[in-house]
Amino acid sequence: TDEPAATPSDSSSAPAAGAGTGEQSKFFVQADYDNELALLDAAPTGPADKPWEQVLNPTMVDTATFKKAGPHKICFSNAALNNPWRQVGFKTMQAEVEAQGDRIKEFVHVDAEGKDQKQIADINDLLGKGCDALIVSPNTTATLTPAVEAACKAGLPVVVFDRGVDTDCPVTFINPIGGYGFGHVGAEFVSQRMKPGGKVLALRILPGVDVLETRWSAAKVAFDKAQVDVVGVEFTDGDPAKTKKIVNDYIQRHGTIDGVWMDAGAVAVAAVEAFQDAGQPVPPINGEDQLDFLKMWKDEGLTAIAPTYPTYQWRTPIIAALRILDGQQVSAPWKLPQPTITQENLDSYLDPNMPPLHYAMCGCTDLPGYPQRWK
Amino acid sequence: MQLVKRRPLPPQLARVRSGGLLPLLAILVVLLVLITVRQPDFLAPASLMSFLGRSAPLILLAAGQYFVIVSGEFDLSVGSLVTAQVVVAARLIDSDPSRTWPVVLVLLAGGLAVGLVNGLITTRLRVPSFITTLGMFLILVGAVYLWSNGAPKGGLSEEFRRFGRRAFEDVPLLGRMPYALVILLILATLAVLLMRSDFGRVLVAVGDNPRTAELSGVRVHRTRTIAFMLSGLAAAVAAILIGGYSGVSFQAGAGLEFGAITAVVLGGVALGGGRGSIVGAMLGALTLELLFTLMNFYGVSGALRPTVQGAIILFAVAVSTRRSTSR
Amino acid sequence: MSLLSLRAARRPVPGVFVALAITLAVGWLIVMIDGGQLFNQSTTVSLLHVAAGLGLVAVGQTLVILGGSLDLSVAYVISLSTLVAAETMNGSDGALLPAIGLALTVSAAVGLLNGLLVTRLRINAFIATLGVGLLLKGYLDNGYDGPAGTTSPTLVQTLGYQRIGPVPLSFLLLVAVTAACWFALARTRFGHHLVAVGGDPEVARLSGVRNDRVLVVAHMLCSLCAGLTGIYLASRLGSGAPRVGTEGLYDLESIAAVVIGGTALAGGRGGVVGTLGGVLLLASIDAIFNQLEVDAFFKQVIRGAIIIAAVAVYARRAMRKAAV
Amino acid sequence: MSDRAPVPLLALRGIGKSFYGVRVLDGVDLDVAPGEVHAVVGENGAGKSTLMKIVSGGYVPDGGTIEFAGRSCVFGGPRDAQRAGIGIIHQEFNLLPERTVAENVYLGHEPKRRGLVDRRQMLSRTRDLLATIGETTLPADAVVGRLGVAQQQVVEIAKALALDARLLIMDEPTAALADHEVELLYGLVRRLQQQGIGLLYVSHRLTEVFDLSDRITVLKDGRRVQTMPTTEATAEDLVRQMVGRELSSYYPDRAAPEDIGAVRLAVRGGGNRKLRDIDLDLRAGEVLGIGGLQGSGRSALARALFGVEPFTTGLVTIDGKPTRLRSPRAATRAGIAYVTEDRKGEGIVARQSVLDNALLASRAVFPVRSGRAARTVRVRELLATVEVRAAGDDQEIRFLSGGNQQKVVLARWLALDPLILLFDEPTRGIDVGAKSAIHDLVRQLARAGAAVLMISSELPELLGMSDRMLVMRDGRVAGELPAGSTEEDVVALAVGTVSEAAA
Ligand SMILES: Nc1ncnc2c1ncn2[C@@H]1O[C@H](COP(=O)(O)OP(=O)(O)OP(=O)(O)O)[C@@H](O)[C@H]1O
Ligand SMILES: Nc1ncnc2c1ncn2[C@@H]1O[C@H](COP(=O)(O)OP(=O)(O)OP(=O)(O)O)[C@@H](O)[C@H]1O
Ligand SMILES: [Mg+2]
Ligand SMILES: [Mg+2]
Repeated sequence: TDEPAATPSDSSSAPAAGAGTGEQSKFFVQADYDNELALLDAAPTGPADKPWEQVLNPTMVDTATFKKAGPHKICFSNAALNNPWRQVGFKTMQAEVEAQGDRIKEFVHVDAEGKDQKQIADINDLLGKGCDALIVSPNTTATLTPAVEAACKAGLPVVVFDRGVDTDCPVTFINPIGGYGFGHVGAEFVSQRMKPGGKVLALRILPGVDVLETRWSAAKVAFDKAQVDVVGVEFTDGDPAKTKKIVNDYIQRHGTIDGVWMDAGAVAVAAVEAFQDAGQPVPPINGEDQLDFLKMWKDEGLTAIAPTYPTYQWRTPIIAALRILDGQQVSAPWKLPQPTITQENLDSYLDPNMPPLHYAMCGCTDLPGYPQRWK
Repeated sequence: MQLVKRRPLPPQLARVRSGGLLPLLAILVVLLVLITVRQPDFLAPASLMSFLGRSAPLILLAAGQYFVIVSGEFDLSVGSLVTAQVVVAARLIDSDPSRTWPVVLVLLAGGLAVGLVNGLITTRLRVPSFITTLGMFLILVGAVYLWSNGAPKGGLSEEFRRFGRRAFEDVPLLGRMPYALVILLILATLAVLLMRSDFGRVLVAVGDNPRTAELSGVRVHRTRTIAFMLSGLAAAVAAILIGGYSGVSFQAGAGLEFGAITAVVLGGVALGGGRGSIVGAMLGALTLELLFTLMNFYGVSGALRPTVQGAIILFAVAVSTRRSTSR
Repeated sequence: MSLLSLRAARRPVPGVFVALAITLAVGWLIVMIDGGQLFNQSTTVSLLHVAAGLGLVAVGQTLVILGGSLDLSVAYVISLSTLVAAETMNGSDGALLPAIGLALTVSAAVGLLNGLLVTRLRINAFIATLGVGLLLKGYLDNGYDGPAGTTSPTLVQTLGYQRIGPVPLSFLLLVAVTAACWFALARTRFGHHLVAVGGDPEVARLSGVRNDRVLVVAHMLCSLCAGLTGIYLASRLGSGAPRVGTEGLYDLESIAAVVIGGTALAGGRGGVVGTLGGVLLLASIDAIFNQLEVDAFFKQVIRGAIIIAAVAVYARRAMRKAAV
Repeated sequence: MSDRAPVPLLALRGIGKSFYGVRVLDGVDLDVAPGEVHAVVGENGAGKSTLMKIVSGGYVPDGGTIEFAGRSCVFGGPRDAQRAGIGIIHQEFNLLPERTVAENVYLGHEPKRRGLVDRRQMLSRTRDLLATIGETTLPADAVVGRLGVAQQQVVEIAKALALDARLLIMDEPTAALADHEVELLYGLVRRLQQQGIGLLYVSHRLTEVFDLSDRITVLKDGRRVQTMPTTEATAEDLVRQMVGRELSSYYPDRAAPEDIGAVRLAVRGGGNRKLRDIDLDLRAGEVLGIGGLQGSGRSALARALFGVEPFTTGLVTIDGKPTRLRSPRAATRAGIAYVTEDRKGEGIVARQSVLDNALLASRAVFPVRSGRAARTVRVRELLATVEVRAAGDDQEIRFLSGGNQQKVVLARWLALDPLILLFDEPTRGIDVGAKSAIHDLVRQLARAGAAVLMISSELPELLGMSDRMLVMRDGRVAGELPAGSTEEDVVALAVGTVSEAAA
């Protein structure tokens, strides 16, 4: 299991603060960073057409102790369902459960509504429900650790995905390469495509969310190395109106902005629109695999890239749980590949029939109920 | 015995009325000066117009909130109403231009309806409006997520987005004149006129002392309900402008209720009702928007912004309250 | 008119407990039909833990609301307190007491600030505490990228996870705090004065009550309760969490619990016992919906409706009582 | 303590106070000796209440000195004054409706035992206090909000007594009291006097002033006109000094029989929660007085007629047509106006201007699209007619004295040209000058053809103004009395010593 926040004081090893990017986040862990960047180029094992079953650098663990006859009751403690990414992911997970219908007799889902405290109570509550396996998508890494440990102690096979926990006890931790990879890909693209030493605006959603923090810390490293001028790091709360106002004011203040980096794609479209409304060319920009951005990218011919944090990872925990209950070996950690959408492969991901906030990387086209379930 | 003699009262003294707005105006001017020092071309017509245009939603929400607050109530549901309206609009229009106008009408009617429900629950069931609208806030957010399965669907037509995004081009002197600004000016004028009408004066009286108003023949319930409906209507217009400005998202209205209430208080309007002017409320909103812009121009670190904002709001409110409650 | 009717029905069972009983009975039935069990150990423990977290803030919130004020900064105070506590402890038991002391001191200081803004600068409590909340938010956003510090193991084992039968220690703490506040309201001058200030500040002032002092103390107590919630959460989470208060919606939920518990938002009427009932009601609804796996958004709709309905029932009753 | 102490208990020198640049008190000197009852009289707005609030710490004076018990004092707030030994019964109630009598009486200085509030002692002491005043039926744990106005006034008095003050200020303590309670108060004042407590007594009822006081100070326009021993004062002198002119007779002439027209408002068998079997005819051109004890249902009658708490049974006709008065608005539209007894709570919109207050009913009930200017002019004239004294008609009404506020409320209704007027204690807390102006107005309205129903607890006023009287008891009409009846007749009916048939 990787431990994103295990060594909080490691920031001394981070590169020196560059212009405008400020101090390195205490979330930055050099080893993890190096590791993730290496993974970007690693070749995955597993079926090529099923990235959600692929593993990067697998290290298999034995699960024979959890072997159990089916059909199973699988329980899922979810951090929240409060944004499109999680919605698409959860629908994918439900479809996967349906696809495995003969092996799963019951799927219990409890939504913590974004509250650490509630998720701890939820997990505790699930322990009394006779689950055969427990899947956890933690709301916050550090704070959910005790609850997950308690679940492990109860003898359940525990699968953690998306965000991790600070303990080795879960059978496996599933996630794509991660935040450093995402942040790095976007930042490298933006700094390479813009004029050297140009002005970059970094748009972030919220402070204090570990995944987003790692993305930014990797981007910071890239920007410092490329010696671009990061003129601002602003939080948008994921609010497009706020985003447009910020971008607008930055354009006015600096005349031009040469690149835009963001830690999540939610407001990418709004940022592009701000340039359009100001009558300026849209600079190199990164978004995510949300269809509204991909569509705009294609329609407007943007210079863009979309690193992803694929929603297909929501399929994997179900698969992993079933394998564990079969006593099969699984990789721990289970690192999924994290494809990047570029100009070259843009068309293959852009499905105009899906809703604008759908995520292209859902890996759901072969699942029951596609496409209606995701519309 | 002749006691009935005419002795006209002394003429109106100009002192009381304008006093309330002075501190706010001072703050407004200071902010403007600070911005222009940093960004001299902020006052150029083009950028000023676009600033005013994008501020229109908050100003309208503040005006709507003013009606409710001055009548002695609260409306915490406006932010969620804006979100709901934007999401509903996107789904109903579904990128089909021909549905634009019908949907605009639906939104306006929806805003009025939510206001009506808020008003009826508050007045007929005597639930404090803080609770009514807090409940409505939860219901609207929950319902809209439920209805759209957690992710907004459909899309807004370009025709719809025009209201909040486009402008009259080539206006003499000003250059561009955002539609949003035109809509704001019209509605603000209507709102000011409304507050000068019999209804407006009665509304303030209701906020001050509903018992007296009732016993003077005022239909207190109806008057307050209308205030809620006006707030709902303002939210609907704001939703149209915000949806137009920045497109669909669940964040469209997040936190706007606090923004609107803060603006109204900045404008010297007393929470609890019966005091303050609508112009003050709208200027309060403008001040708030200027404050955000100021922070953009001065590059206040993103994370520190709330602190700066909180400090300035506390300072401004303290200054304006100080003036009005001398004892 | 008989003289008896002049007397207050002395402390009747707040209506919220009736609602609570009905909710639990109906919920128990539905959950059973659904094939589950509402009152098994783990569900009960979870319910009481949720109630403990919300309850501690809500009891504090009751005090300021009784005094005619309001505190919207509690969510941030909670987050701040988790951090202060966990960072000071830094995983060792030795610093346990100083850390708790420090967390409570910091919380009380925020309460003092709230109170001074409300009384000295005469800023409406809604705006004053919203503003202080923003100040804290900026501090937290700027200073913390995520969870920080480590709660002392002893605290985690006791306050966080220790329980007696199905009753967590933290819930007992809540009961104790509620009892203390009840006692303070009923039997101390401060309590009497607080209710007076909430009922009519001018009457209180002219009667020789030092309104400002009373309100400042109430704000400090409210923040202290929020700080206590923070310490409890730190003991649950094992570390300090800069967003736990806001994510938990402790500001609005605590106010909702207070008014569901029958305290008038305008001040001067109500009490902490009702608030305890309100908290238990909200937590029970949560637990029942959890058992039924009701969609979180649907739950939110229901929660909104219940808050309105509960208060409407109180209003109805108050009206009928006034009509007698 | 001896009767004539060399040092006065209270010595005010040169007290001044301005509100928003308006001088309300100007260089007022005043002494109170221990055991002395010192009456302060003056017109509405003369500054009496302001002066009392300064003495009791409610306001801080702009200038002048306060010497209390030989030491010069600066009161930062009411608490300081209480500590020094000064208690006050305010003109407006200062009670918490949600709390019990005992909690109200001891608010701010609850008895303590081992650091905690001693509930039992609080209750028993309150009971003793109430007994001292002669009020034995009022439970100490009753919730104040459910008490009638008179009982609340008693609580207010008990609250002031609970302070064990050496100086007690009474600002119109009898405004809400019925006669037998006034008697009790008399006894109380005398007892306090004997204990050497100094009393400052403000009242518009000159009888009380003469009955109780040792000295009288007259205030006019914030200045002291004169202080004289009561024995040397006459009512005529006082009135002249207060008003600045002679008042020839107290009550205007009654209506001549031919002035009284047809029945305008009739009730048959009217009843609701508080009223039973009300039969009533109100004729155009007459003033119908309503008498009765506190709580006898007089206000309930006016409120029923105005649709506040409508009749649930019976029939109401206006000009012969059956009418349902379901709300104040409906009543207003039917031509009825109602001047309430609780001015602060139901009469004024405190933070709005005088003009807005006067226009309120017109705006609400008969909004106009055009002609608003003319309407405003008319209302300004009405304000002038009733002689409102204010810094301007844009002044917030809460800064006006009680009497002037009442005049504004009157103007509000006159603007609607009502045919039926219901006055509930219209002159409560109003000075003699304004009082007779209101009496004249009432009579003029009747002469102009309006039907007037007037509730009054002041028997001379009731007898002096009414063309006919109904006396109420226990929510019913106990009997009717013609003009020229005596106080005894009214009281007999009100307390029920004569049966209705005999009346
Ligand atoms: N707040 C109240 N709650 C319950 N009963 C009340 C209340 N106020 C008055 N009553 C009762 O209603 C009846 C009529 O009261 P009402 O006030 O009309 O009498 P009133 O003669 O006008 O006396 P007052 O001069 O005190 O107003 C009385 O029995 C009185 O005790
Ligand atoms: N808080 C205040 N702010 C401004 N003006 C005030 C205030 N209180 C009183 N005044 C003004 O001071 C003057 C004196 O008022 P005060 O209440 O002392 O009169 P009063 O003699 O008690 O009259 P009444 O007999 O009607 O009670 C009035 O003109 C009134 O308008
Ligand atoms: Mg007075
Ligand atoms: Mg009465």
